[in-house]
Order: sequence, then C-alpha cells, then structure tokens
Amino acid sequence: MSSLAILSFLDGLANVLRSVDDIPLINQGILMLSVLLPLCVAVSLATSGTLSDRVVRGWACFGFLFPALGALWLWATYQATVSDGGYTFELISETGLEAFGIYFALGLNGISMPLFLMAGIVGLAAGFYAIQSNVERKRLYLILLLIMQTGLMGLFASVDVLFYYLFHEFALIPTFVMIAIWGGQGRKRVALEMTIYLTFGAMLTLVGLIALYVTSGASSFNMISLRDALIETEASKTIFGFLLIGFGVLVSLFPFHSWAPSGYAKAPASAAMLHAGVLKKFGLYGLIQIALPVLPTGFETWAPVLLWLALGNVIVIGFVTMGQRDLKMMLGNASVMHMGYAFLGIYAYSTMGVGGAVLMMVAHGLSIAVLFLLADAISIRTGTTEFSELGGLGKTAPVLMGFFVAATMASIGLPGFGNFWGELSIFVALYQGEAPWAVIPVLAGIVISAVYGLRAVAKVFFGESKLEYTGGDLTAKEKLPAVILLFALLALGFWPRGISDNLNAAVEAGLPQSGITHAANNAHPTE
Amino acid sequence: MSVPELLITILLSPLAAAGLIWLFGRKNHNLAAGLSVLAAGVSMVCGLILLYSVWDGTVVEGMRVEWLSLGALQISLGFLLNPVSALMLGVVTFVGFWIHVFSLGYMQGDAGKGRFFGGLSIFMFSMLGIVLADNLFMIFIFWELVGFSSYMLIGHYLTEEAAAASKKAFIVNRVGDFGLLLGIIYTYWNFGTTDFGALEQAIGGHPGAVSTVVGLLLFCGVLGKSAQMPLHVWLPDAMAGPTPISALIHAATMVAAGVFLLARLAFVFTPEALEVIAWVGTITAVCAAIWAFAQRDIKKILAYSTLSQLGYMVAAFGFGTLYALDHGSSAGHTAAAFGVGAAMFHLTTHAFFKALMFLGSGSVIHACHHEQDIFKMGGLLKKMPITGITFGIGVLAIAGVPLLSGFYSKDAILYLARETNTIAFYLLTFTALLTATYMGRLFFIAFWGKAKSEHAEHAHESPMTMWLPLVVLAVLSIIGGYTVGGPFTIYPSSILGVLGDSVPELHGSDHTLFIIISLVAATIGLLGAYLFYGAGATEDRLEQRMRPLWALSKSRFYFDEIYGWYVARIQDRVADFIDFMDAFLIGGVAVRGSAGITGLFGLLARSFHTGNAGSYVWWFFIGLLTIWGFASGFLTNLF
Amino acid sequence: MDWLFYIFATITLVPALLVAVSRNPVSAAMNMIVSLVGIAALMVLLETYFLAALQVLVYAGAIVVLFLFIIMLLDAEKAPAPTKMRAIASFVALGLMGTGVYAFCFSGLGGPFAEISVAAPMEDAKVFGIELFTRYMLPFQVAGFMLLIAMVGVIVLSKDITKEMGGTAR
Amino acid sequence: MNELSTSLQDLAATQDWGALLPELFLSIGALLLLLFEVAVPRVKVYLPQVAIGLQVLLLLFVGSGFWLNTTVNLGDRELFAGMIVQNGTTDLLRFFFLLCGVMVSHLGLVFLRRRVLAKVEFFHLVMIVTAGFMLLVQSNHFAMLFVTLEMVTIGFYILVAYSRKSRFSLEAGLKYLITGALSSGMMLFGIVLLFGAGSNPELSGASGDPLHYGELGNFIASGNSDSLMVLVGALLVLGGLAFKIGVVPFQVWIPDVYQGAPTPITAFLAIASKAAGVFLLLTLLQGPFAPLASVTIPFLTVLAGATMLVGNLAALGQRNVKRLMGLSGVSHAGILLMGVIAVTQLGAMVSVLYFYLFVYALGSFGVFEVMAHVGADEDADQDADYYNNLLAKQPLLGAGLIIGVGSLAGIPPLAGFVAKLLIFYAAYQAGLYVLLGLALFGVVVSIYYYFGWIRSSVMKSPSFGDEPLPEPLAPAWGARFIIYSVSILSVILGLYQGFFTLG
Amino acid sequence: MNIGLSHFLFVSGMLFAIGFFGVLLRRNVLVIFMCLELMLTASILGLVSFSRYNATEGEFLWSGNVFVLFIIAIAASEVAVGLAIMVALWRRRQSVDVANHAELKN
Repeated sequence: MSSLAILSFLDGLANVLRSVDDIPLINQGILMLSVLLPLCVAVSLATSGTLSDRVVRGWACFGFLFPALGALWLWATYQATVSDGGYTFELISETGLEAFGIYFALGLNGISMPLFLMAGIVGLAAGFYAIQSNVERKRLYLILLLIMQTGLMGLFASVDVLFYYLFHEFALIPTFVMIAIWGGQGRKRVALEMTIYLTFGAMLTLVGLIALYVTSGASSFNMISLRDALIETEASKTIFGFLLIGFGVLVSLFPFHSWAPSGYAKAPASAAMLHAGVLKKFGLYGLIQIALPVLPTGFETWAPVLLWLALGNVIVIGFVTMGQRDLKMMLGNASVMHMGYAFLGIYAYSTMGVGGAVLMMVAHGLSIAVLFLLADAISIRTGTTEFSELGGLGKTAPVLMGFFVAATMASIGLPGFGNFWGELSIFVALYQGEAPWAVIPVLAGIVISAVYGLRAVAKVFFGESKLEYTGGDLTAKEKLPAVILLFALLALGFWPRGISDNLNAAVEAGLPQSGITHAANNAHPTE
Repeated sequence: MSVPELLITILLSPLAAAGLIWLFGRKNHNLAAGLSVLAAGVSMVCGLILLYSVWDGTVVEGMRVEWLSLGALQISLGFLLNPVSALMLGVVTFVGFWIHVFSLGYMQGDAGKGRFFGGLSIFMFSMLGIVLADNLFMIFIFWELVGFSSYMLIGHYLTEEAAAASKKAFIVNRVGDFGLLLGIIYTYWNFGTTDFGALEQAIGGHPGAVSTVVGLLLFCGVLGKSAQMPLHVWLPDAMAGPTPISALIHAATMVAAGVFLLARLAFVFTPEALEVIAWVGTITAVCAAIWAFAQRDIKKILAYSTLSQLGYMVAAFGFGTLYALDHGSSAGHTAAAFGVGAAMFHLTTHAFFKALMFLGSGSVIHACHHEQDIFKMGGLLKKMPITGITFGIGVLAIAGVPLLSGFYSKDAILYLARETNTIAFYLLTFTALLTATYMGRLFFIAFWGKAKSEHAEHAHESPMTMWLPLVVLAVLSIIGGYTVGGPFTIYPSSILGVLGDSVPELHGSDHTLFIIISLVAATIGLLGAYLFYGAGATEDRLEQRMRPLWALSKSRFYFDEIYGWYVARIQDRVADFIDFMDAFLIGGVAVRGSAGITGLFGLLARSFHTGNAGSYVWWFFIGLLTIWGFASGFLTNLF
Repeated sequence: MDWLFYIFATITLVPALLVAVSRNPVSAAMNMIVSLVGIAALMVLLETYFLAALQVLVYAGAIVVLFLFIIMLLDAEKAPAPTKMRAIASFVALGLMGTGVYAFCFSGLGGPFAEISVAAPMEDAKVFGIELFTRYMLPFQVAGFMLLIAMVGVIVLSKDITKEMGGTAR
Repeated sequence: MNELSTSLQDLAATQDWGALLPELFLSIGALLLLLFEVAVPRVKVYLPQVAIGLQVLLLLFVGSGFWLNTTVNLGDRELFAGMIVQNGTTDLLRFFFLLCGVMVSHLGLVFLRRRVLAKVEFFHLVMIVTAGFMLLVQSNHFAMLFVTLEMVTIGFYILVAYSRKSRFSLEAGLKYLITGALSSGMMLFGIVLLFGAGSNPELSGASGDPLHYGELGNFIASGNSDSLMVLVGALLVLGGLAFKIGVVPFQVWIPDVYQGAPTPITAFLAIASKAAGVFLLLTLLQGPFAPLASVTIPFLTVLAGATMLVGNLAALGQRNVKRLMGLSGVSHAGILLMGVIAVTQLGAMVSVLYFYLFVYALGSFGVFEVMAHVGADEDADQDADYYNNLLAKQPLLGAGLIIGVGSLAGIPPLAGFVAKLLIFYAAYQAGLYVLLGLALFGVVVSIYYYFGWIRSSVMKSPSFGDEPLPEPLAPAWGARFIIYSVSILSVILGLYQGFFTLG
Repeated sequence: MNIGLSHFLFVSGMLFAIGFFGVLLRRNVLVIFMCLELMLTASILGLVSFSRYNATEGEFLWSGNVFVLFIIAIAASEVAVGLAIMVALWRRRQSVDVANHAELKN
C-alpha cells in the first residue's frame, strides 16, 4: 500500500521533471557544461595566481558539484520513451577533421545515462574527499582530479567514438601523474608499469576503432552511423579481437590484469576511486556500445574466449583475492574479480545479461569507490593496511566499521544494494546462454567474495587492536562522500527501475540478431 | 485496516525503525530500544490480527509490485498469505516481540545497545519478508538479508570469537544459498516463473514435471539456514552472540525459515528428494542429540538441542510428505499437507519452548555475571524461582511430557515416521529419549542442588522486563499444543485452526501406543539423568565413568575439524599458491619478462652508437648494399 | 687512343688506391694529386678541355695544396694501422663494390651504353658561360652564398674572440 | 646566334626575382648584419635582436600573405628556367622554415647569452641556412637540389661545431662532416647515374636536361622504370635524403651530433632538416620516381620499420635528454616515413604529413626552449636529473616541458595524438599492417622514456652524483611568449584542427 | 675492343669504390677526407663522360658540365670548412685519429 504510494510518487515526480525536456536546449547546455565545466575550473585554478586555500577549495567544490547535479537533472528529465534506444540531448560540432569523419558529438542513451550519472556521483564523492584530505600540493591534486572528472563525464557523454577514446585518455593521464607524485611505496615502478600497460591496451583499442570505422565504411565515427553499418565480413573477427584484447587490458580482463591491483593500491585515494570506479568501465562500455552492435559475427567467434577469460577473472582472481594480506591489494583484486561478472553479462548477449552488466558497472563503480575511500580513511588512522597489523578498529571507530561493513556487503552482492541486481540478472542470463554450466563456477564466486570480504572486516575491525590508533572515528567531512556513495547504492538497490526502465530499449537496439546463434536471446523462459 | 495495509505495516515498521535507529539512535540507546520494541509490537499486533483473519484457511494474494524488468527477467515483490505463512507470521512476530522486551533488560548498559536494536529490527524486517514473500526471488532477497542481520548480531561483541562465529555463519549460509540460487534460476528457466501460485499450477498434479535435482538444490538453502548436516557447524558457534539473539534467531525464527521454505515449496519435491530430506533430518536429529551430552556451556547445550529439533522438523516434512504421497489422499497441495502440518506444528511449539529456555538461560547468565558453565551453577531454582520454574516447564515440554505442547507435535512426527520408515522411527524415538536425558542433565545440574560458584551464590531473580517474557512463553509452551477442542481430547485435530486437517490424527491402538512411547521416553530420560548425574553434580559423570561415550559425543564427529582442515590446509594454501602463480607467471614472467626483453634489445640498439665515426661509415656501407640489393631486385623480390 | 685511356686510367686508379692504403698522409696527398691529374687527362680524352683545366687548377692546385698545408701544420703523426679485422672487412667491401661496378659496366647490367657520336658539337666555353648565367643563374647565386658562409664559417671556427669579448675562456 | 638571344629573352622572362623576395630579404639582411658588425662596432650588441626583428617582420609579412591566400592556389609556377617551382605547399613550407628560423634565432639568443662566442655570425648563418631551406623545398632540378642541399649542409657543419670552446661540439661537427660528406657523395653519384640514364639517346624518351624533375619523370615513365642505372641512381638519391631525415641505416650520426651541437642547432637539425628531407622525399616519390614505386616502396618500407624499431629501442635507456630527443626524433622519422609511404600509395591525405610535421615542430620547439633554459654551461651533457622538480622550480618551464613532451609522445588531447592518429589512419587505409604494428609497439615503448622524463620533472627525486645540479634560468619575456604560444597551440590543435584544411 | 662509355664509367665507379674503401679503412681524419674528395671527383668523371657520350648531333649536354662546375665549388667549400673544423679539434686534443674523437657515445 504505502510502498505503492512511494512508487507512484516517484513516478509522478519523474513525470513532472520529464515535462521540462520540451525545451531541449537547456538540457544540451547542461550536458555540455557538466562535461566541460570541471576542465574550465581546472584551467582557471592552474592559470590564476596565488589564491587563498578557501577559494581554491570552494571553486574546486563547485567544479565537482556541478557535473553531479547536472547529471542528476539530466537523468530526471531523461525521456524513458526514447524509442529504439536512440540518443537524446544530442549536439554536434565540427572539428576540421570532417574529412576523416570525426565530429565532436555529445549525447546520452539508455546505456550511457546511468553511467554518466554514476560518473557524476563518484566524481563528486572523490572530489569532496580530496578537498577535505590534507595532501601536499593540494591545488595541483585538485586540478588533476578536475581534469579527470571532465574526461570521465565526456567519456560517457560522447557519441563520437574517437572523442570517446580521447576523453578516456584525458582521464587516464592524470591518474599516472597522480600515482607518480602522491603514490605509495614503490610508486615509480608501479606508475611506469601501469602507464605502459594501459598505453598498450589503448593502442590496440585505437587500431581496433580505426579498423572498425574504415571497414564499416560508415560516414563518420559517430556511434549512431556506425551502428547502421553492420560488419559481417571476416574482418569483423580480427577487429573484435583487437577490441576485446584492447578493452580487456583496460578493464583488467583475466590475463591482462596484473597492472590493476598494485596500481590501485599505490594510487592516492581519490584517483583510485575515480579510476577503479568509473574509468575502468570504459572498456565494458565500449564493448557494449560499439563492439556488440557493429560486430556480432566477431563476437560470435570470440565468445568462447571471452567466457573462459571471464571465468578466469571470477575464479582465479577470486582465489588470488583470498590470498591477499593487504587491504588495498585485496580491494584492487576484488574489483578485478567483479569485472568478470560484467564480462559474463556481455557474454550472455541478451538484454538481461548486458543490462545486468550495465547495472553491475554502475553499482560496482559506487561500491568500489566507497571501499577505497574507507580503506584510505583506515590507513590514515592506523598508518598501515596490512591485515597482520590491523585489528580491533571497530571499538574506536564504530561508524567507520558500519560504513565499511555496508560497503563490503554491497560489493559481495547483498540485496538492498545495487550490486545484487546486477549480479542476479547476470547469473540468470548466463544460464540461458550456450554454456549454462558456467553458472555453477560463477555462483561459486559469491561464496569466494563472501570469504574474502568478511575476512577483511574481521581482520580490520574485530578482535584486539594491535597498535595505537589516532584520529578516532570518521569526521563529518569524511562521512559526507561516503554517505553520498552509500545512499546512491541503496537507492539503486531499492529502486533499480530508475535505471533499468531506460535500459531495455537501448540494449535491445545494441544487440543485432543477424548471424547470432550464440544465445537463445531474449527468449522468454520456457518459450 | 485492510489486509494489504496490515501486511505493508508489518513489513515496513521494523524497517522504518531500523532506518530511524541508524539515523538517530546510535548515540541515544533508549530511543533506539524504544523504537525497536515499538515496531516489534506493532508487527505483533498486526500479525495476530492477520492470523485471526485467515483462521478459516483463506488465502490472500497480496498486490504485486514489479521491481526489476530487464529483458526476459521480471522480478516482482508481492505478498502471499496462506495458513502456513500466517502461522509463521504469528510465531515470528509474537516470539520476536517478547524477545525484544527481554532484550530491554538483558542488553542494559551494553556499549552497542543502539546497534543491537537496529540489528534486531533489520532482522525482523528480513524475517517477515521471507514469511510474506510470494516468489522465490523475493524469498532469496530476504534470505540473504536474514543472513546478513544474523551476521551483524552474532558479531555484536566484536571479539575474535564473535568474528570467527559470525564469519562462519555467513559463509556457511552462502554455501547453502549457492545451491538455493542455482535451484531458483533452474526453476525460473524451466517453469517461466517463480511465483508460488503459478509454480504450483505448473508443477502440482503431474509428477515428473520436475526433476529431483531442483528439489535438492532448493533444499541446499534449507541445509544452510536450518543448519542441517553437513552445514550445521555454524549454529553452535553462533552462540557467541548475545543470548536474546540466540533465542530469537538461532532457536525460534531464522533457523525455522528453512523449514518454512520447505513448507512453501512442498509441491516441488519428488519422492527421491523427500527420502534424502527425511534422512538428513533424522541423522541431524540423532547426532545433535548425541553431541549435546559433552557440552558444559548452557547455551551450547540448548544450541545442540535446537539442531536436533530442527532435524525433527525436516524429518517430519520429509516423512509426512512421503506418507501423504503414498496414501495420495488427493493431488497437489493437500497431498503434501501432512508433512507441512507436522513440521509447522513442531516448529511452532519448538519456537515457544526453545525461546523460553534460551531466554531462561539468558536470565541465568545475566544473573551469574556471564558464567555459562552449568557445572559452576546449581541451586538456582531457589535463587531465581520464576526463571527456574519456567525453565523447568520448557524442559518438560521439549522432553515430550504429555499435556505439554512438545508432546503433541513430537508424537505427530513419530507417527509419520513409523508409517513410512521404521528405522527412522526407532532413531527418532531414541532421539526423544536422549533429548529428555540431556535436558534433564542440564536442568538438574544447573538448577538443583547447591551453588557451585560464588557467582551462582549471589545470583538473584532478573528484573520484570526479563521474567515477564519467560512467563508468557511458559504459558504458551504449555497450551501451545492444545486444540480448540480443549485440553482433554489429547490428539488435536490441529494446533489452532489454521493448519486445517493437515496434522495426522491417531486412532485406536496407535493412540495408546504413542502415549506410552512418549511417556516412557520422557520418564526414562529424566529419571536416568537424575540418577546418573544426581542433583547438582560438580563434575561431568559421563566424562569420568564412560569416557569413550563422552569422547564420542565430544568429538562432534570431527565436522569442525574437517572444515577447519579444509580451510587452513586446502583453501588458504590454494589461494596463496594461485596468488603466487599469478604474481609470478602473469605479473612476472609475462609482463616484466617482455619488458625486460625489450630493455635488452634497447641495450643492443644503444650499442650501435659506439661514438667512433670510423664505425659509423660502415652503416653507410650497409645502406649501400641495401640499395644495391633493392635496385638489382633480389631484395625486392622478397616482397 | 685506347692505350692512352688505359695509361690514364691506371694513373688515376692506382694512386687513388694508394691514397686509401698509405698510412702516411703526405704521400696520400701526393698520390691524390697524381690521381686528380689522371682524371683531368681522362677529361681531355673526352674533349672536355675547359673542365679539365679547371680540375687541375682548383683540385690539384688549390684543394690538395690546402690539404698539404694542414697536414704540415698538424705535423700529422702516422695514424695507427687499422686493425686486421677492419682491414679485411674493408678489402671485402672493396671487392664487393668492384665486382658490382664491373658487372654494372661490362656485363650489360647497366643497360645499353650510348656510342660516341663524332658529329656532336664541341664543348664551348662561351656557351658554357651563357648557360651558367642564364639557366643556372639561381644555383650559381646559391653557390656564391655557399662560398660566403664557408668563409664566414672558417673565420668563426678558427678565430678566438675571448680577448675582445673581454671574457675568460671557459 | 639570334636563336640564342631569343632563348635568352624567354629565359629572362622566367627569372622572376620577385617570387623569391623572402629569400632575398633574408640573405641580404644576413649580409647587412656582417657589414654592420664590421663597419659600426657600436651597434654590434643590438644586432642579434635586430636579426630576430627582421625575421619576425618577414615572418609576419609572408604569413599574412599566406593566410590571405594571395600566393596560394596559383598552381605550380616554374621559375628560373625550371630550376624552382612554387605552389601552395612550397609556400606553406617556406613559412614553416621562416618560423623555424625565428625560433632557432631566439634559442640562439638564449644560448649565446651565457657563452663567449661570436654572436652576429650565428644569426648570419642561421638566416642564410633558412633561406637555403626555403629554396631547397622549391627546387625542381637536381642541380638546384644538390647545390642548395650542400649549402644547407655546409652551413650545418659550421653551426654544429659553432661553440668552438667545447670539444663535444667540435667532435659532433667532425662526425656530421664525415657522415654528411659521405652521404652527399653517394647522393651525387646517384644524380650522376640518373643523368647518364636520362640522357642516353639509346633509350626512349631521352632528354637534353635529365636533371630536371619533369623531364626525368617523363623519361622514366616512358618504359625505363626497370633500368638498373635508373634504379640505383634513384635509390642513392633517396638514401641521401634518408640521411637528412635520419632513417636507418643512415641514422647513426643523429644521437652524437644532436648531443654535441649547441641546443639551438639541435633544434634546427631536428626540425627543419627533417621536414625538408620528408618533403623532398615526398616530391620525388610523387614526381619523377613515381613509376619506380614497385622498388622504392619496399625499400622505404624496410627502412621505416627498422627506423621505428631502432629509434625507440635505442632511446629506452637514455638519460641524456639531447640524445633522447635525437633518438625519439629517429622514431618520429620512422612514423613520418610510414606516412610518406601511405600517402604515396593512397595518392591522398598528403596534408596529414604536413600536420604531423607542424605538430612535431611545435612540440620540439617547446621542449628545446625549455632545454635551452635548463642546460648547463657544458651544453652537451643535459641529464634527465637536471629536470628534477622543474614544475615546482619554474612552473612555466615545467608546464611547457610536460605539454611539449606529451605532444611528442602523442598523449591525448594534445596535438601529437591527433597527428599520430591521422598517420595511423592513413597507414591502415594503405594496408601497411606490419608497419602499423611496429609503430604501435614503438608508441608503447616511447611512453617509457617520455614518461620517465615527465615524471622527473614533476617529482623531487634525489639526484645522484654529488655535484649540485644547475638551476634553470628564469625565462625572459620572449621565451615566455614562445612557450605560452607553442603550448597553447599544441593543446588547441589537439582539440580543433580546423585551421588545417586537412583531407 | 675499343674504348666505350662503359670503360670511363668503370673508372669513375672504381674511383667511387676506392674512395668509399678508404673511408671504411682509414682512421686518419685527413685521409678519410681526401677519400671523400675522391668520391666527388668520381662523380665528376662520370658526369663528364656521360655528357660526352650521350651527346647527339643536336646539342651538347650542358647540364652535365655546368653541374661539374658546381660540384667543384662545393668540394672546395666543403674542404675549407672541414679542414677548419679539424684544425680546431686538433687544438683541443692533439689527434687526427678518428677513434680518439669518440666521447659522444651510446
């Protein structure tokens, strides 16, 4: 009864907001701004002379706040009724490379909208956390974060494939620099290794995209026109291979993951939040938005490989995660493991699976971000993240413990948090595919993740404390970003339709059925 | 209020309480406690109203809300209220409320009181969700939530022990859920729905529509939650939590969820599956009863008796359903009804007296300053009369003394067992005997004789908030088994009207036989315990006199050792090994290796630039040769 | 006139080889003069008298003399003999190139070679000048500038201006 | 005799000195510099600034004319009896070289300020060499080509050895002299062979002046594309150009000479010389040598692959940033060569190459400007440690360095990324998959050394060795202007390429 | 057999080869330089012989001969600059051995 009332109320609210979309210019402006504003703020911070700390903080805060609010607004006004999953809020401008089919085009569809929103929220949290943290050379820190933020927002908002790639690099480079400057022990090597590894992946991706465009014979790099040009030649297999491996490296698909855990463990908190939470989704997003729609035959060829590698993510890395003795390393590995679920969702090649993958991406982004945040808060209080030295923190910092437990539960897929829906729909979808047996090892994954998640909680918070803890419980300023993220997770967990309703059409449109014998796709059960 | 509104209120008031506590109650403990108890009270009232409203066996299909729709996946949340769930609802809310009340006293002055009550409310919310769910996905959701809240509450004290126990509980449950979810997915893809109503349409009536596997997969969930062998190991450890939790979660409600799930899904199981289920229950019942003898910790003893009783319920379900199928009275729902009836009947009565005894032990522990070893108590009957007497009632009830609730439910089970499987019948009867014995052991040693420690010396009756629930529950454990027909028609057509005629009736010779059986079992057990241990023994006589037996019981058949060995020797080592291989092969050989090789080539390339112009001109000679080669064509032909 | 060619070819190539192999720079320079003169003689055989004269004057007369001056100035020590390895390699290289050239010229690889046509007009210094100042005007100017910067460069490289800058040599 | 006079007249008609106004202006200005230095010693101090001022004026003049499209789109104009040809592209490149001249002169100002060396002559030489470059790219006749090329080369011999106090500089001069003379000897022999073949009356299409591109092209096109003499000649000429670009196996001189030469000259070599070489390569491949594609393309493909490999690998372990610039320049040469091949095969997208050259020049000049400020007294040893924490010491220099190096490394969103992208794009369309693979490998490797440099400029890592590292100079307004403009251009060109009518 | 263009070409080619050979062999900077000059003169000889033999009734091949003139000029200036560099270098380190001028390396 009352829950009905709540839902109807939410629907009504949504309708009210949607009516605003009758004046699209506003929304296009908001979209443009929420992509570019952080950059402007960063530039202004970089070029202006000496500023008082408060001004810097406030200005940066604005730079982080606007995209989040803009994304929320766009999400609220988003037309659920965009038929065939097309884009809205589109705006296109010329770059002088029209001859090469390159335009600067922004827009959102059912798939990019939630990720865009997620990028905004995580960015906000990371920004707040950075603003309140006390790193040295804070201004440079904030500038780099803002640049990252622009990259992240643009990455999901851009309709042109090359700008999508470009925004990704835009966000990637600051990560390297931040690790190099503010990173933890042995940052030099880690930053270098990560940089080279990811450049390798990015290069493969780039070639794949160029090849995609050239062979598709589309009129431009615009995703929409690419979708129309379906490639079913032999070439598509090669191209999909390039994209799969390239994206795979960037998303830390199984054998190409070794950069990720150490990279995240060494990165400063906010950078880790943004990279592990948002930037990493680049590859999955690319597979969903670009590779699947254009290269169904290529996917057909590579599907078995994808399945095995993804299983490697879930099982092998699952065990690796169990074997970790350091909190941050464990989190890094855990995020690698969870990427496996998303890949499996893509493997299922059905609205359910891919949609589940998108849910998974959003939820995982939020949860891993809050986990890294809290891990940093822990290491600030204890000065270490080694399990062997930690313990008994729960008595001194109950709130921290509460948040951490909640975040852990979210990441191991407890109902009530967003991750659950993602995982559930991926599991269900996987059963329908060519390899229903795969469900069994994948479900074993939920036990594995429970094992390491709870082990971490037990080691950090339970028992007797082995060393002096400073700083007491979470401060309000630290709480704020964590609360934002947890709230988003809960909201997604309690009202997944807020995303999934728009998802169906878009995903449907992105899964061409021609030449796919792979999955009995979208068949309703028992039909 | 209409039925749907009541349902919503029942479900949401604990959630609201939890939310409010999370927001405001972390510091303000009394506010938290008040909110939680209030919510529990509201749910209880609504629950009882609902129980009454479906007295005549009407079924209420609550409204559905579509929660997630992704391609072919349609997940909706809705309510299904039938007699079974109504009864469960009543039990959960009622027992739950009184345990809330008890906690008011028990948790007085605990640092984490707010957290505790928040957890309680979340638990109530999730438990009620399970009870009211109308499809498997919804059940799974709240299933997980229940696991989570029990995790939180077990780990309440934040000690190493609590950490281990809570972790164990959650993970073991996850192992069960693994199978459960698998079964759910299988069901979803094979029958196109997980709604109980629709499922019954799809399956009921034509056996063979469903394979044994799915039944067993779903039963895995029961193994986890209801702590059946081999997944029972978490329950005894779970006693590390506060005693009210042990009472609420690990005696009365949560562990019963498994049985409830069986009742809901009665129509899914094939005879083969039922055989397995029944035997698992039986074996659990026997073993747990045996293990109870070597325990000194009052709560541990109760925990093992809980295991044993749960075994009874599961066995009851198995045998009862088999019986119903054999004597296929009619197809579908009522065919399974005997099993459901017996299991739910015992579930209800057990909820009353086991909660009673746990709370009693709680009050004892409270009085003895957290002394839990029964051999350090003694003589409490005089010091704490109310607790003592109520505890005694509980003992009698569980021992199956006629005219008490346990008697009725247990006999129904024994009857069904005998009708279907003689061996199981003997085993269960033996278990009844054992039960009476070890409960007697507990009672005589802890409450009779004279105090064996100064803690016990200075024990005194607990405050009203704590003994009031004892009294209420004691009353219920007495009349809980009675029928509308009054106390003297000994074999009730049912407990309360709700179960309809789904509890077997006995006539003629069975009639007398079963009175005798249970009387004999109870008396032998209690008397034996009294004679063997004597009142207020200071030492475990079994340990002294029949060491092999004691050792056998003490070993608990090495389940924990085996699991511990697996975790420490297999799982962790595999994890470390794979971690090493990952770091070594992929991170090291593959990645760094290629980098290193590149670096070597870099050195080679650098060595070209010797700095001696005399050597540089040779490069030009190479260039000349290349040019000649390409011009004269024999290099060009390579392309 | 064949024997003339062979003589001139010999006095061109043999001294050239000596330039390459002789360890004493002075004798190398001397041999170079002889070789250049031989080239001039071959030009005469080709009836290119003007260029032959220019060759003798500029090359033999100026350039090599400049070389000699410098050699004397640096009282050039005998550079150490090349290592055996290097010597062998160089001779192999010479052999390769020689065979290449031989094959190119005499085995028809180089394609058809034109026969000399007696009727062709003679080289004429006047037309030469006209060509130089009409069609080749621009290269000519450039060459002039080239000589200029060469001169400037030589000055810059050899003149020490530390004094007049009043600074101290670093 | 009178037909001679008529021929004289129509020759004189083509001698349009006005078309060479910028070159004349430069060379005469250079002469005047010397004149004033000798005649009025008082003004000597101001002459460098004067020289730069003159070049800037000329730059503005030509640039305005260029942007106002007064000179573009008049089609090819053969001048001086076909010695040179002018068209839009050559105008673009002349502008480019003028730009280089200005930049190099300014670098020279910064460089010479700290050293006891002849000042005016430096600018004199730079101006004349610039003029030489401008003529070089217009040349349409092998005689013209060779003479101008030699003039430029000789100018470089002097400039490389310019700081005569430093034995490194002189050694570099020596090495450049030997290798350069050798390569020009080979190139000259190639020209001779081409001449011989082209004028051979036995062959069809023999011409009276086979050194002229057009006539040579006609000759080769008329069925002589398989003549060994032609092939050897052509490949020798290409080899000579490969030396200028720094293509394996003619790249050996690059690191040493780049390290030893004064920083401004390193920049000049790295940018102007490479650009000229690439452009000439392109003109020859698309002009006279077009029929030889079946031989030249494989030849250049092999060279390009080897170049990308050797360049990147050799740069891996470099600590001396001048050598690093050299070797990375080699790898850039490889990518350019790949672009040249692709463009020749496609017969389109030439502008991609010019864009790359321009972007490369921007990035390099930014970096060299910084290097000129950071370098020690001994110009040759610029260790990467000198750049430790530069961003904190001199923020502008640090930022300039990061942007420049980033653009060279091809990091989005800087211009270098787009340039590389377009070249890869062309290469993919031309189907040069192997080269593309090598190029990608090269990019990944290049990240290693470029990133190491950037990292040391943002981090304060302990410098090894006990001697204190030289403090970077504070950039004067000129330098600041240049760094700002170059960096901003690098960023803008990365985001918006509209100015270049590409495609 | 009578002398043809090929003979003259052979001489010039051998000159080129010998020059190259000298450059490869010698370590004395001056001698290396001389050999480089030899390579230039080889081209000169080639040009001259070509322009003589390829001449037809119509016209004399001027371009070849004029080119020779430029080559000589180039050679002269190259030598001047080169020798200046060598002298300057010799002032710094008393050596004309190319192997001794190898401080810039790797």
